[in-house]
Amino acid sequence: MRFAVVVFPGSNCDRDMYHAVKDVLGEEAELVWYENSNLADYDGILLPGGFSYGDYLRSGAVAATSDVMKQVKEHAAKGKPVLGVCNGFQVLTETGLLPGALMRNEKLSFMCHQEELIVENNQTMFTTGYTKGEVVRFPIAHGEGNYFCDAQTLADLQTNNQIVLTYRNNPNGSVADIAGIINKEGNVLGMMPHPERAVESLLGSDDGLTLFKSLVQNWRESHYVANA
Amino acid sequence: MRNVTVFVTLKQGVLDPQGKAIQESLNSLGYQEVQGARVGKYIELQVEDGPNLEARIKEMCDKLLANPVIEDYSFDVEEAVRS
Amino acid sequence: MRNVTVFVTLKQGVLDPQGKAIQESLNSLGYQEVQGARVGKYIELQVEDGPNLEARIKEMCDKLLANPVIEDYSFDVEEAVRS
Amino acid sequence: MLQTHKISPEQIEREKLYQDMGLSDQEFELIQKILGRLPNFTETGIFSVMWSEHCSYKTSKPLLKKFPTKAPHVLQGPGEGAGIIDIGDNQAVVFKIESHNHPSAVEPYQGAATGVGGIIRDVFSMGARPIALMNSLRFGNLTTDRVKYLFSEVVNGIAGYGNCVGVPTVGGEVQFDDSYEDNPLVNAMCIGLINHDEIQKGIAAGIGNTVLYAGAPTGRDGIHGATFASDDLAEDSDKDRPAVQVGDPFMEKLLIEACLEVIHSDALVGMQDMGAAGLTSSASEMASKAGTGMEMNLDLVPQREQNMNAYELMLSESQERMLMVVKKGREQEIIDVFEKYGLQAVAVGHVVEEKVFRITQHGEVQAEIPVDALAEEAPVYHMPSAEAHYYKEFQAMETEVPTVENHAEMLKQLLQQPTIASKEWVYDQYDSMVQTNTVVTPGSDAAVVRIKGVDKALAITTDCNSRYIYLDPEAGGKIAVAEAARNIVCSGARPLGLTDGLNFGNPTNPEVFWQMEKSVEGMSKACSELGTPVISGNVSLYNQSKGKAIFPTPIVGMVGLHESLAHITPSFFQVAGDLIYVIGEAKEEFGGSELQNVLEGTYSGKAPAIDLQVEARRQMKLLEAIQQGMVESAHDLAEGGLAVALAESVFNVLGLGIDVELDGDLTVQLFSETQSRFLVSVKPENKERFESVMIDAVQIGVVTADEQMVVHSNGHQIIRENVENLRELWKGAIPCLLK
Ligand SMILES: Nc1ncnc2c1ncn2[C@@H]1O[C@H](COP(=O)(O)OP(=O)(O)O)[C@@H](O)[C@H]1O
Ligand SMILES: [Mg+2]
Repeated sequence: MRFAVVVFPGSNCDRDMYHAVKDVLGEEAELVWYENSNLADYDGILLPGGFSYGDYLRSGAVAATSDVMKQVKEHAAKGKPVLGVCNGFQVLTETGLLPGALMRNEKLSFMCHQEELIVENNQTMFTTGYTKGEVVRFPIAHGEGNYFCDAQTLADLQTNNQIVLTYRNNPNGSVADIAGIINKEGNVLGMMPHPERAVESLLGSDDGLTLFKSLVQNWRESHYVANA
Repeated sequence: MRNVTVFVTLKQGVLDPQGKAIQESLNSLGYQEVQGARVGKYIELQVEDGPNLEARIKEMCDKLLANPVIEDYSFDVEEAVRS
Repeated sequence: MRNVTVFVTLKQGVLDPQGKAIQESLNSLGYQEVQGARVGKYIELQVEDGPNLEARIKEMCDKLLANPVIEDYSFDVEEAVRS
Repeated sequence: MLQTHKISPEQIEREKLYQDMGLSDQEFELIQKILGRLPNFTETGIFSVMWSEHCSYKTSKPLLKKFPTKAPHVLQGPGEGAGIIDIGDNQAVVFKIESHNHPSAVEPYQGAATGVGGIIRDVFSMGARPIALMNSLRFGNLTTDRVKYLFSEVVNGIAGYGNCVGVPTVGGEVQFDDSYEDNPLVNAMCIGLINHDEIQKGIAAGIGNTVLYAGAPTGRDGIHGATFASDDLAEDSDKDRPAVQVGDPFMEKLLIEACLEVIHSDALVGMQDMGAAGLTSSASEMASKAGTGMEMNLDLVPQREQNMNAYELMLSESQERMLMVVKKGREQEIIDVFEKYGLQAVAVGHVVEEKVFRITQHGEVQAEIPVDALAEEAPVYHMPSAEAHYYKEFQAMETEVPTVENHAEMLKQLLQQPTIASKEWVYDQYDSMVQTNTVVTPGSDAAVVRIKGVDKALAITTDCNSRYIYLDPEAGGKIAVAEAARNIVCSGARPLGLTDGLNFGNPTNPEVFWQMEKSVEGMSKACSELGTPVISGNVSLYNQSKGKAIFPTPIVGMVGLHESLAHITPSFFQVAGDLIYVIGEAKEEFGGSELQNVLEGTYSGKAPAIDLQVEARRQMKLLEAIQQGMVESAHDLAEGGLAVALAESVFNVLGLGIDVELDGDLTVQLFSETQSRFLVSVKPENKERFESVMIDAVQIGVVTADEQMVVHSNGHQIIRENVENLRELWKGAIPCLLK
């Protein structure tokens, strides 16, 4: 599977994402600078964490207006997978590919540590390797990860089973303990915790590896069927 | 040239932990009279005059300056004063 | 009850990376007419009326709401309207 | 702003305006001799910043000469942006520490943030990718609103900058003492990784080559910051306020990427960041090192504000700026790289043969100074030194064992002392994991960062117990280096070298100078004995206010190498059943201890003694035992002694407890701060092998599974505390003090 890791000015988890899919997972991956890029030839798009444009104004807001996000939208419209992690999640909500918004953490400060997450939906192309209700450990590292949406949107998310990951001990004030959500079509996943930081047990957890493996496996299967 | 000031505030009903923290700090500094605080953004733009100025500024707010999921905005346009 | 709005802005000459990013982003969205942007804070306080209201608000600004090293502030006081 | 163009050279001389800029009468005379005339306003400003302590090390230079700086593995010692040590496989580690004390006292968020930005630039200007940050902080006791504000905002500023640029903050230290009440210390250290063939130097070689300015435009930020950092902090620091710079970490992140791309071009000749004294110091130092001169046209310098004069442009400390020398005719290649990242890079001058620094603006020469006069020929002072008045008295004091009524209660009290308490409130705000190399995150003796692609990791620590140094600067200096090395060894690494951050009071006070002199001597001896050369450092003087100096605080930032990832060792107990050992005996040593602080609220007496040979031998043996795989965990004994070390060792793995038996005086056994001691856990099956290697290790107990910390002595149970309760006290102390 061929991945594009989109690099915005100020992205800083781009190399970590690249390392996870390329070196640890062994898939094809490229770092793609946001300008003059062509995403057409990639199977999956990864929007990494960091502080795109310094996160000035609102996190992810300026990156969301960039041309490359138009391509990401087209890619998503074709049903191809898009994963946004941390700042990538913020960019996805700002772009409107995912509902809601990420606000400043309830306790106002940035926080970085391992968190326990519950896999709420293991029927997405990103999560089939987990069992429903499984508790996994991923690092978080954010100052604005407090997921907010209005009551109607929350009800929709719940009805459509779009809440993929929740926090066991909500660290940031997110509505309904939400750590990660997927779009209705099931191909755009956004999450605050960092699966790419959880792919080697040497660094404390390899629970994130299952997420990438699920994606690759599901892609291979669907691709095999499609091509057959 | 025009001076445009844009006010971006959190929507009613959206929690504002920063405002809450400010209120608590003010109270604990002895300003008990402060009953509420909300924090927004105040953006000053210098914009060249042109047709549809107001409409364009509205567009800027919708596209970038405010996030309609959580924020409201308003703006003022003034003639820039040379100092 | 009074509605107090406090405007906190960066002092002249103090670097405002946030304003710069906003200006560049607006320009690249096609709003070439934007020649400058600066970002400040807009704080709405609900304050119980009392003697020395203005003086006390000034104190709050000096002590907490603005950082006099790099910021200036101003404020407006209004009668709160029941909505 | 000053109407500088109206101030004539004669007026500067007559009204002694140079004094306001920090130059002495003698220095002003020397300038006239060098120039053969009176300096104009801009030139006077240039001399004043270049001859400030911050840039010239004029009072500390004679002391710094004492540090051992050479070893076969040192590729670059002090003198460049940062020092470099070889770690094999064509790789090297680059590091340096820097202070931002005065700016942080005035505007803590920006002061700390720009301190981080500055030290990162020092490292990537060598061509290295910054891979880790550390910070060493000192504040007054958390009793006043002002101190709490300073502490929170400094941490906030470090987080704000470090998190955004994507360099993990992997560790550091924070200590609290009244002597830092008005003078907080904010020292930041950056560690980078480089391939040998990528090493850049800040030199302006090649006559006719072009000088490029890259990064943020120049504004009126921090004008006279360097001299401001070299003066007593005035009681009313308000008037210094315009001198505060504001940082833009987003711009810095782009600069890192652009500079690390540009080093692969052979069009680049030299590169240096604009740190203290901005354009002036970077340009003149680059020329001086190359034995050349430089001409610069200020009209070409990107400017953020209007009508900036030469003085302001030359002295501005605007952040996120770099100066490069590029081969003539190849400028565009370099400019293109910066443009890709949305950064400005413009030609502002060129290298000339004549060893002169010539600045023009509006078609007029604004300054013309011999290059070496600014850098190498800056005055050097040999300050008078006098033994501190308290020293003899302290040395003569009898060693007494303090009376502790209830050892369990004392342990609880110690765990809540802010200097000992958990620093989680601090490091949770730092992204300690970005770059996915952090094997040991903050909370252990040393941080550990692996190097991708090889079976190696780096151990990093900062340390300085200034109470010991205050009581006895020489012994304290030795201890600071030894303790840093102990932390590195406990993690399973071999110490490679160190960077020093010398923070002291006013050096014109002979007692302060004596503290500097003695502590540097002590540090140097320890460096030699432990094989850890000094490869870079920083000096921050005049840390005093209202006539009271801070405790002498020479911070040690040390880096070590794990020769295999298999050697990485945790600092806390792992599983029930492991045996607990203490290496080294406790003596009656309480001078400068945390126990003394709790009981007396002050420090007196002798600092703990240290025998560097014993220290070196124990460290070597412990490392050997770790490398042979016999050690499950290792922790050094520091503030609060064995009792605190034991408690800290059961906090990390939930469910563990300990059961130990101690003989002798319990106050001494539990709380003495005798040096060169370690707490180690070992699997029962490795008992014999371990004891044969570590002959001075004594088994004191076992790790249990009952979540109780139990201490027996002579058949009595002295302490029995629920670990969960102790952990809560320890973790909650700092958040509670900040409320
Ligand atoms: N300012 C700080 N920034 C990051 N980590 C810190 C800071 N202060 C303390 N820590 C972390 O807390 C732990 C305990 O620090 P400290 O008590 O100074 O350790 P030690 O005495 O072993 O040197 C260390 O892992 C250290 O890295
Ligand atoms: Mg230690």
